[in-house]
Amino acid sequence: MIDRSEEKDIVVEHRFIPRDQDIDDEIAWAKINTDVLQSMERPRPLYWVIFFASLLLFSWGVYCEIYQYQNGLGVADLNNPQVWGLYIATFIFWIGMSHSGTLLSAILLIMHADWRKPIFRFAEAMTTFSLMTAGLFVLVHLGRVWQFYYVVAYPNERWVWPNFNSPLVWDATAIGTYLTSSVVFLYFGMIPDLAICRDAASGFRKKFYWLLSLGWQGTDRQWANFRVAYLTIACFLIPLAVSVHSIVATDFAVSQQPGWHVTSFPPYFVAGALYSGCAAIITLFIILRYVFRFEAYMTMPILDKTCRLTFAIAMVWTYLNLIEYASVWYGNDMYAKQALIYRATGSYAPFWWAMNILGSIVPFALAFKSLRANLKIMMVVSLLLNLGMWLERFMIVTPTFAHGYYPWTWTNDWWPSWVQWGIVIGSFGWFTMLFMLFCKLFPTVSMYEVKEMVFHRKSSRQAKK
Amino acid sequence: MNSLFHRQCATFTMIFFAFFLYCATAFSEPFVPGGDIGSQTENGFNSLGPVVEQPIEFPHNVHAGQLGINCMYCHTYARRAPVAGIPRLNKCIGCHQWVASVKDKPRIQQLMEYWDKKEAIPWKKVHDLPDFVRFNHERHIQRFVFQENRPAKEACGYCHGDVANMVTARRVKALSMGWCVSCHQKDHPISATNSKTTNGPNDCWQCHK
Amino acid sequence: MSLSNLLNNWAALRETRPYEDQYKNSDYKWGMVVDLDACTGCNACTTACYAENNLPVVGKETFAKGQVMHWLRIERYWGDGEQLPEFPEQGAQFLPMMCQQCEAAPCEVVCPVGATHHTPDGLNSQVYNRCIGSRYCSANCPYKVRYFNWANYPEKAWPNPLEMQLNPDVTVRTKGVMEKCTFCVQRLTEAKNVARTQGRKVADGEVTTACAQACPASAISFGNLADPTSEVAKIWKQQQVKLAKDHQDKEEGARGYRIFEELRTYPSVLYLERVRDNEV
Amino acid sequence: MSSYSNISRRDFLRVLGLSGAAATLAGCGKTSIESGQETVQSFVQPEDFVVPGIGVYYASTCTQCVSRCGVMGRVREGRLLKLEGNPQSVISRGKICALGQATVQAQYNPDRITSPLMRQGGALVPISWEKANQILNDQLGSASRLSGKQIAFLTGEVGGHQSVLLNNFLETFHSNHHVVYDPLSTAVGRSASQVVYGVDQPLLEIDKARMILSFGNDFLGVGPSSVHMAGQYARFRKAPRGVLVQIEPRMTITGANADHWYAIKPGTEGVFALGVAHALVQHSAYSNGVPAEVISALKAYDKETVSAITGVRAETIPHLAGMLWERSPSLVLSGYGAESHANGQQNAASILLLNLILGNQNKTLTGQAKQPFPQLLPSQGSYKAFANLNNEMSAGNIKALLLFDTNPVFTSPGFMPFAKNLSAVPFKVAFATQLNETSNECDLVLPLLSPLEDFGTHVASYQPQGIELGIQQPLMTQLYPQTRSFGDIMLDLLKLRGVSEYKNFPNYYAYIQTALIKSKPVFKSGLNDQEFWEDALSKGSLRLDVGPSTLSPKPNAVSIAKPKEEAADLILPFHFVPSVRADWRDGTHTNLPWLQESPDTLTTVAWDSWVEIHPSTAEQMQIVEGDVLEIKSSAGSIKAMAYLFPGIHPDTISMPLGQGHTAYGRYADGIGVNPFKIIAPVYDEKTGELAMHATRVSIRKTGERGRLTKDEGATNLQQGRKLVAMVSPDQVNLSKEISHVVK
Repeated sequence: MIDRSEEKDIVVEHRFIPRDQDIDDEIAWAKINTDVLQSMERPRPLYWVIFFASLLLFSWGVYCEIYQYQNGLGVADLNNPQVWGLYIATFIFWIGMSHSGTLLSAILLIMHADWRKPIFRFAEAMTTFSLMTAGLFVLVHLGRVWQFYYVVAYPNERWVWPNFNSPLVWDATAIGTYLTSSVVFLYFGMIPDLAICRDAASGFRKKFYWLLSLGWQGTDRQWANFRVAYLTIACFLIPLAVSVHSIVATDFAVSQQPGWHVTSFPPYFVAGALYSGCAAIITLFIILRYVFRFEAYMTMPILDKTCRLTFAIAMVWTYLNLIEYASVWYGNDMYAKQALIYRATGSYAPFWWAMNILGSIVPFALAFKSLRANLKIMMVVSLLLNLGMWLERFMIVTPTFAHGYYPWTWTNDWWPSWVQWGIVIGSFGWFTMLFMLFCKLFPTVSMYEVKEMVFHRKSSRQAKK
Repeated sequence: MNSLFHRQCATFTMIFFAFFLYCATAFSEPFVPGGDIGSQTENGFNSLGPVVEQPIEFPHNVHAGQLGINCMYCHTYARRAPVAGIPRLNKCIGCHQWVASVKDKPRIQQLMEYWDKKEAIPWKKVHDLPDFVRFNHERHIQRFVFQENRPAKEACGYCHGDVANMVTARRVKALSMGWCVSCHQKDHPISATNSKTTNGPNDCWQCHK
Repeated sequence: MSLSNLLNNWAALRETRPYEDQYKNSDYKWGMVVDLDACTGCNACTTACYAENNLPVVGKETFAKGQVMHWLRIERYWGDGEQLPEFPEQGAQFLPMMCQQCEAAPCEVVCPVGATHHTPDGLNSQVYNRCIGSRYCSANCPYKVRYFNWANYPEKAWPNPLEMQLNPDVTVRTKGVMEKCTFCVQRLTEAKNVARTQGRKVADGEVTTACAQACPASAISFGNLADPTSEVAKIWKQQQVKLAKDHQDKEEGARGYRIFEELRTYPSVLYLERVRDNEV
Repeated sequence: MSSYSNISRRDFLRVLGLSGAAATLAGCGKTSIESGQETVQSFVQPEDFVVPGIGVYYASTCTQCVSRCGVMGRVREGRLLKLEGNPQSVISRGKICALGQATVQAQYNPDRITSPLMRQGGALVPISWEKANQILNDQLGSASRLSGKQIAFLTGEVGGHQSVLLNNFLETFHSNHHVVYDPLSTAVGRSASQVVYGVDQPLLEIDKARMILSFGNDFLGVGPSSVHMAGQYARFRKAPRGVLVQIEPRMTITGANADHWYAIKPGTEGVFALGVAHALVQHSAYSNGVPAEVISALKAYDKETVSAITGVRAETIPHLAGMLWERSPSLVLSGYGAESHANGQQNAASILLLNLILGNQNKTLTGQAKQPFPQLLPSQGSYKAFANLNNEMSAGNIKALLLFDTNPVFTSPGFMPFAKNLSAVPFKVAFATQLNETSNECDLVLPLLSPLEDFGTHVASYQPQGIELGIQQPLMTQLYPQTRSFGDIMLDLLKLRGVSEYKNFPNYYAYIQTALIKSKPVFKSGLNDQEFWEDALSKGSLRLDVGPSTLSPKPNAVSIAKPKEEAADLILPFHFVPSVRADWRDGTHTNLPWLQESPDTLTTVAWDSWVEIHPSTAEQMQIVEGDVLEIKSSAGSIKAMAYLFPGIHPDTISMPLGQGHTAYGRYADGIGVNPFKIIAPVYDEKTGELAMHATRVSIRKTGERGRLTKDEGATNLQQGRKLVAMVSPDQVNLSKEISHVVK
């Protein structure tokens, strides 16, 4: 256990990091190991409280799903125009979340932005878990989930293919690939750290890490292979990440609904995905930094960079959003225009305005250095941004169905039933649960990369001298 | 221990390759499901369908086998209706009231009882397709018996097996979708005289209802 | 199932738009004409549809949720603008709306498992047992005429002996599958079967849909567009509506139109404009 | 008791019926390949045309309403699957309405009674037929001392040989106390056309008219032969296109199809008609042939006065007159709406007077063909007779009451204590297929075959073309062995009464067979008796092609009073117009799930009652859709949700009849409310019939708000889309079109 008596001076500890440095390059490698490994030690009671709370949420979601499975989707109060409801909205939300990890670990890796190193690990974990959550929503929303394998193209007794024209088949393929490769990427990147854990751990834990670390010894040969493989997977992952959310976008862009039939949807979705992902990273950054005392690694300058990155993406998203409105407004598609006006003035208008304010106005908080330096404000802001992003997905699905081509089926007062809410909330429980497990089983900060970072910083500083 | 890491890698790669190879072969060559069933039956009979208890143990081997009566003499609806149907009771009586030799056989006694009660015999279905399937005997009989002049035994037998050697009928073919499609994709001559061939319809609504 | 098979049909798979004289050489292309001037909105067609196609009666609560299953619904509009008139002085505007059996159906392309596809007769099929219930087709249908089994309706819809009314030629749909108007395909199949045994094509008027057969004002007529001598084909020709065009250039006096033609769905249902005297 | 074993077809029906039950369980979503689970269809010795998997059609006659359409039923594996119109019947011309379709559900209704029921300790308990016959014998047998007015038979509009047997049965008690109660009886209209034309119901040749001016006549909805008239209407719309103008306080289906629809104050239709008449007789072409006193009496009806009374714009009157002038022959119809007021007959007469002035008689308005079977005509109902019966019951003069095909406890107005009087009657027998509010109160309930299991003969009171004697025959074997044909029971009763001439009829089937074969000469058929009978069965009807008779109208029979404006009622400001749905009628059919599920065409509401109120009125009273309103009349009050309905006069509110059942099976019970119960005791001055549309009510918001079960979405407008395109006749060339209306 960690001695809690030194808390005060830990809190002000970032004082001695020079402003221009992301991390204190004098920090000892051994300290890095101990600091990170302590995060994996026996959890505090609060941990269990939160853990079981999220477990409870998750099991409530499971109950709702079983109830819906038995009685049919009718209990979700979906109906003829409103065929998708919250399930698809939340599905997009989680897919979006998943893009942060790839951004930090793969894209920034290629761009040699080494400030990513202390924070990309948990971002990747986030990617994996949110993808798993998103996958669940695909299944949850199916009418006959026990037949989901019809979508997969495999040699079968019925002699029929899936319909390769359908974006859903693309979805299934892309998400499947993305999930596997991000799991591989996450695991692969952890191998050296797992070896460290193996050496530090004892008892059955030792066995566990011994198995996972695949006999990593840190020989030059291993490092060489490792680097190549890691880079390869990273390069493989980047186009995948972009394609996945573009495909999710095509689910809508390919279809006919007024308001969906927009060419700018794929970039719009990708931007939105990175946006919500970064917001989520900020949230978790602050939480982990506080909970695990990672002030030495998740330093303010890194948060600052992350926030600036987020702000940039937010602006891109805002731009694409405005483009979408403008193209509808100045275009002569009467149906799409009606749909847009309905969103801004109809019964879902409050959500629409909230979405636009949270998505495009609130991020300006990230533009101010003073605010960026304030953890509490950043926490609130990041949560607001994610709320905004969820509302965006809600606005894409529900009002479109409520005000489609066919006036006879227009609905003004559709609202999801408790079953839908239950499953959505359950998914958050599920995500939190997985993430908390991860924090205790695996190092949330990549030790070897931090060491590299420290080493590089130090050597370059000495070179400057 | 030292070199474990690479071998592990190698193993992974090999597994991946094996999978891709499997897919490649599987997808390029049509996957033909077993013409003779195993898994399709609920209580897994390896080559024959389950034995069905019929109200009267009707000896196909006698009628179709020894006597060589044409299938469609009794299953008369097959050529003009979607279902082949069971012969109406008076058809059985029509013959058996004259067949003195077997009059006192227990089966015939049963038959006569039904006739006296003017009660239809509750025969059990042996080849019972799912309710969403629309199979039309008429079309197949018209095509293969009347146009291609195949013997009824062969035409019927393709799906119903060698009934002439069974007592009560048993299901011997898969009757699964792939099994139907595998035949529908073959080319069949449109008639005995004409060399032109067509394959069966591949439109879903031909068989799904 | 084989790759070659798939590649051979790839072109057909990507062909999503009808072309001139597409059905010139095929035996059947089923089409419909609805005369909105004759339609009195009496609901006979909808009830006939319930009787013919095993449509479940869902009951009050489910109906209130908007989960009703009428494949053919009679819509009633009070005006064409966005402003409700004080009195509907030209009467109500009735519209029998069923699946339009589009030639370029938005539902077909998006179904992940190909449960809805285009038949050689130009119908827009729905294979219940293949459907996994993603509801993408319904989301993409501009007419919103696809209905989803939100619950296991057969459980409650036909308490004994009501189930004796069920039509054996039509599947009873269970929980989680999409369904829609089929132009009474079971009748068409039967008619085609009879005709084929007699070595001929289905004659005009030999087969019709349940709604057309019931309609007391004969507002609905149904037939084979591939046969130029059939009644519907004549009406389409006389109304100068071409199946494969997304906008029609007609001369004065013709009142045929298709709904949402500009969306390039190429529906197979032709509506005849409702004639109302403005001077009255 | 009643076995039809002598006909071979009945045999096959029964055998199929047996295995039919097994077959039904199939087809319900079995998704795997099975062996030995289900039984095969198998027959003993069916007819040759019976092939498994192929449906066979049998002709019969629909008994759901008075039209008596010829229908045919698709039978497969011994079960009736669907009803279609019978092309050989001139009444239905191969078409069928929603109500007719739903007969199948009356047949398979899960709430049918399957054995005789007897009241024991307040509850109805099943008993055997022996017991039931025993009771009947004790009460009504030859030993019975009942006579004359002590016994009464209360029925709906029963006709054919059923009514013949029924009346013969009553005669054995020296009683003619057969009371027919039809809550929506057209007695006023009939009497009016008696006054003007000397016939009950003239023949409407809608398709011949070039203009129809209809005062609340819902001939497309609840007309005397709505399916036939829908066909005529379709032809009327083809070139040369006729114009339909509807004038009524609340839009009916017919009004919804009008070229122009005018909202008018309820009860002032006659005044408006006289206004038009006044405008017409200005022209010499019309004035001659019209008696002078009529013309002089019309003087008072100048358009301003009329407009002031009716609330229709004054310029409308000359406009319509002008149209009638140029579009001849025209047809002016008076409808239930105009007739069910205190001045109902007056209204109807003045409306019909227009036809005389326009000279439509024998052009678009002729007499029906001469009826060779007057005894088979359905006996017409009248409220007066029913009220008398009720008084007799309260006086305790009725010792035995037999009820058939009517539900007075539900349909009698609230101010009439019929239920109370009924319970006071010592012996009450109900003949019913299903329990309802009335049969629930009876001492003995006899289970009947459904109309689709029974034989019968029908002569519609409105014969659109020639004479058609509809023959009703079973479309499948009876579902429940304990149920019996009404005819059979009547025969048994007659035998109990010891009437000799019925001894040699084993059952109702034999009776009508003999009766019809006896009537063969009328049809000048060359066939022998058996052929004649088989032919009739296969066609489903016997036809007699006779032309319409000519009308000889009596213009001066119409008395024209001075126009007077009715005083506004401050306590009960609103007119209450109960609307009749074509497929619910008086509520006899709300137990059929299809009819509950099919949304009302004008409001798209299903599974409920609703209050139609004009948007402007609603705005004044701050009422929005779903507000629960309390409708209060002098007779009582009911609550229902509001529906904003533009097709109604602002001073008027309307509710559909037929809902609000309490004991009519799972599909009707607890759905909506029953407006019959707030009808006020206002009667037609001339005929004494209850004026259904003359009730005045007040509205109160209860403060509760619900959600109406309706099909329409957030809008009832096309929102600029081209869904129902409208075009004016001069823009289209109808004469060039290929008409696809069945002739």
